[in-house]
Amino acid sequence: MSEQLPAILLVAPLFGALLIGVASPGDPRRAFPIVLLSLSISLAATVALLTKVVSSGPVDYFLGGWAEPLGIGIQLRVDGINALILVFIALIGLLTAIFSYRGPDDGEPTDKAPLFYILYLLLCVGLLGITITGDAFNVFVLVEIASLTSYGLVAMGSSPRGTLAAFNYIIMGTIGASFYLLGVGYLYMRTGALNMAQIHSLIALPEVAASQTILVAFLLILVGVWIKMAFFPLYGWLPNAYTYCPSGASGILAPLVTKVSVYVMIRVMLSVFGAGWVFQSAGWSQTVVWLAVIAILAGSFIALAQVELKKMLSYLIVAEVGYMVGGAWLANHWGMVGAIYHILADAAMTLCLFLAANIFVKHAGGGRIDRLEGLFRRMPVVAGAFVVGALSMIGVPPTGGFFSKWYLIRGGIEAGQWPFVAALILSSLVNAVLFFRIFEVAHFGRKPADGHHHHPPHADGEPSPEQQGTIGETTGSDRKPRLTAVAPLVAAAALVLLVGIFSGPIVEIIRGALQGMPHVGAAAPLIGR
Amino acid sequence: MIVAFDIIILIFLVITAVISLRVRDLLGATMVLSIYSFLMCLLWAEMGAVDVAFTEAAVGAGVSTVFLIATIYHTRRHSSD
Amino acid sequence: MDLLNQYLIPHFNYWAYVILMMIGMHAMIVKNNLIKKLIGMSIFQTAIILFYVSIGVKEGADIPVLHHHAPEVAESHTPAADPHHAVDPDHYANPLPHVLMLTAIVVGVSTLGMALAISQSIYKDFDTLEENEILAKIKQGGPGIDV
Amino acid sequence: MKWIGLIAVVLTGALLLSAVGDFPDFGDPKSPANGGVGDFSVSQYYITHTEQDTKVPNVVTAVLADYRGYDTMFETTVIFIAGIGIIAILRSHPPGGRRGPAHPIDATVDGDHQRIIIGITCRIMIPIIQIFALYVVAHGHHSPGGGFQGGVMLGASFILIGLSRDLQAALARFSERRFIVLACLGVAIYAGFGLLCLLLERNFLDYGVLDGFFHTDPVMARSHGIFAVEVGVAFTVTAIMFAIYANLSSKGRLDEGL
Repeated sequence: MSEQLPAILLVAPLFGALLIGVASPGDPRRAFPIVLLSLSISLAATVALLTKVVSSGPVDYFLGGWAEPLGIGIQLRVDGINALILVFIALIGLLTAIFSYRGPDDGEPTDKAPLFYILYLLLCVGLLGITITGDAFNVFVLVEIASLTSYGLVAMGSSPRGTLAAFNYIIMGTIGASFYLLGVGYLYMRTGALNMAQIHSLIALPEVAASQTILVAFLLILVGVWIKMAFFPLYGWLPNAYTYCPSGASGILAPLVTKVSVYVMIRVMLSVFGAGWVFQSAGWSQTVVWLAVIAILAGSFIALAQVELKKMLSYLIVAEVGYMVGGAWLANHWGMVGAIYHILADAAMTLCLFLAANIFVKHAGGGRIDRLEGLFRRMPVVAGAFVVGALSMIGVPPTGGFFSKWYLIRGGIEAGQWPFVAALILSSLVNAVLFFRIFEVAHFGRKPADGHHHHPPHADGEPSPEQQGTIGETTGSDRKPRLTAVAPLVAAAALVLLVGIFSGPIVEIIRGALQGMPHVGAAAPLIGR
Repeated sequence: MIVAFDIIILIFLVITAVISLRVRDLLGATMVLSIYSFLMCLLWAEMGAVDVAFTEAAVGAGVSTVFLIATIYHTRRHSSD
Repeated sequence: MDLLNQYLIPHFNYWAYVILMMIGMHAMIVKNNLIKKLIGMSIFQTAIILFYVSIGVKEGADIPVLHHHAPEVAESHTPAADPHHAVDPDHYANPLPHVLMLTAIVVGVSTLGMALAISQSIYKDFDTLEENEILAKIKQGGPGIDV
Repeated sequence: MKWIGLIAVVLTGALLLSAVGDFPDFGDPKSPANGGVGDFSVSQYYITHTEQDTKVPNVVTAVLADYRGYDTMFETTVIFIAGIGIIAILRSHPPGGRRGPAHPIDATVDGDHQRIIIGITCRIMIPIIQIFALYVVAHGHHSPGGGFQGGVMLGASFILIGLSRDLQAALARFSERRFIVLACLGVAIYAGFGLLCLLLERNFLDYGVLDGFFHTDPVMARSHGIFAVEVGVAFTVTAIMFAIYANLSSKGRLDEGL
């Protein structure tokens, strides 16, 4: 059975979703165990697959048994890099599923909860499928699965702005996916192949490598995945979609969707075009690193201007995407390792922060940062987890965020990309300011005295008695957050720490996978020493 | 594949695409889009992609149009651009 | 004339697809009415399908459904004994782009349906489908909008 | 926004056109996509080997449901997601729960003469459409068509009931509970046949192993397997096409329709 693991980890959530549809449309209590069971099976399969990959090298799986000749069927390929990401997807999927025990909005169970679970499970299928596949066209199909479920999850919420955000998400997402599709078409036109390994071996031929079609294909795919991952100038769809969507949805969209798109970019760079082709001209990587610098700075500073907690975190995602794109384009070993490691670390810390933010927003009666007064004292466990996530975002040692920043900076120094190094450090400082502002409000229960908040309590159009009334109201409904919300959050915080503590073995797996990858030409610096 | 036929359909495709985006009456625009889809279907059939043409005839020219009309019926028929 | 012979004549399908795609994409980005954006999206997606189908065209080829040359002979041979069966690949259009595009059409209609449902939902909340009016209403705030 | 859009479009167009000169000639059977680079071509393999691998003359069907059947399974899932997503977004009553007030408008007693003509015409047409749709599903091995096309037509026949009479008449034949279950069932048939292969210790979707199940040889088993998954696709597509129409045409209330 162990050679069937790649199929099992995808089929379990798929069947879970179908079973919910058949068994219990309208009954969330019957749906939830199915979600839990199918994601647990999937998680067990990914962990088993990871141990197998670590012990005996990459695993290939041919759907339908069409292995010979290569490329007629669809191939799944698992190496160290995507085995790690698969584990994280299944784990985060499971944690957020527990978090949304009561359905999408973390409130009373609604009638639509089973539909939410169906979309949720299929989103997990899509993300797992994107990560595991070794076929360029198959990525498109699964990207569409992930996108359509995301549109549905974002639009399901009751917020009108969420619905509008979902519409913009559809428009941008369709342009992104279509660009990817077109890029694959250009590749197919020049190589006649869709299997990634096959395309890779054909691009190594000089007459194909020099062709303008391949260049345009690469640019199309790159722009397509940039739209999907909200890389800086193309991020417009992200902040509102993640801010106004149901809390259960934001718990899986924010940590995973952009990260999986980053993974697709790295996979395309390494396994389809090959590092030798991608980094053949230094001007390109220079340009992209500059774009990443702009993305980091813009994301951080726009985040600084936000007054809503979830929106601020959404802009931080935009900055973090800049880290990963920049790291991957440094064209050296540590940059690439840092980018891949940061996918994992960022997924963990974004999960932690969004889950905590969802609890805060629910109990504070609004998403504004200045409404968080005193919440740390009321919810010490949640506060602790939030602090762990925040410290990781800032880059404080035992957390995952520190190590990824460490590798990225090391890569930046080796590549001589000083602006990138400076942007990373500056962004850490901005994150520190951002989070200490929140700590101050939430812990000491008074508004920050610095210039970011120039609203004195009485001057923002809201009469003070009413404001006190709302505060009294929220303290009146001062229920403890449920165990099913706190437990996954604590697990997420533990994950952030574990990613940091076990950074050594994780980085070894990533380096081993990079060394095992077929490279051509000038890619020697990527493999490392 | 007949080149002259091809070119004529392609010209009509561009014309219908532009019309469907210029017409301010959304119902009219949907109808023109349906014509566009049908021309596309003809073009693909003529290029040998019969399965794709069949699907486009059923989905693009048929069901999509119904979906669009259903939405326009419940919202506003007039568009500002 | 040289330019015409080299670029335009052998590739006119590709020129047409780029023009259609740009028409659609322009509408998706610039149009104010949400339904118009979706019409643009349909045009955009079909243009990409046109591109793929154009890749698979072969001059003088038949549709990719194999002929039954001599059914009784074909049945008397086991498949293994008759490996090539005299099928000339140049006689049939390339089936692979067709398969891929069936998927793309289905994705297109799914996206369109989803987007239309979201449009109806937006209309319910904002009572309009013009983007500028919606944004104005969000800026004003109002009952239930500034969440 | 206008200028940004125009600039983005012009840039993309220029980028796309810059590669056109490098393309192989339109209709060239020896182009890389059609004839492959080097001595092997995937698409030529499909044309020359489909008959002996699967015994399906329609190469598109064989590639769709067998060689690249994994894609098609997810393609069916995409349709399924669209239907579920639209119900999740629009539906204002619990799915499977109570329906709107039942005052069926019968086309023939309505007194509206146009409705009589339309109603009777559709009454004659709908069975023909449905039979043709079933033919398209069943005959996908030998002619253009298959699960998707047949499913869309079958779904369209229910939409036609909804259009010509009213949504209640269509829902009486194809209720919400039924279409959700049928949609799930369709994907489950597809993935279930894949899983069956997996349980028989071959790879997922390797229908060749189902020869014992279909009482035939492995090659014919692939042909039968293709038919089975096409039926699954048709189920889902039928159900979801109607589900999307029913929700869009009644703003998610499933009461009157257009």
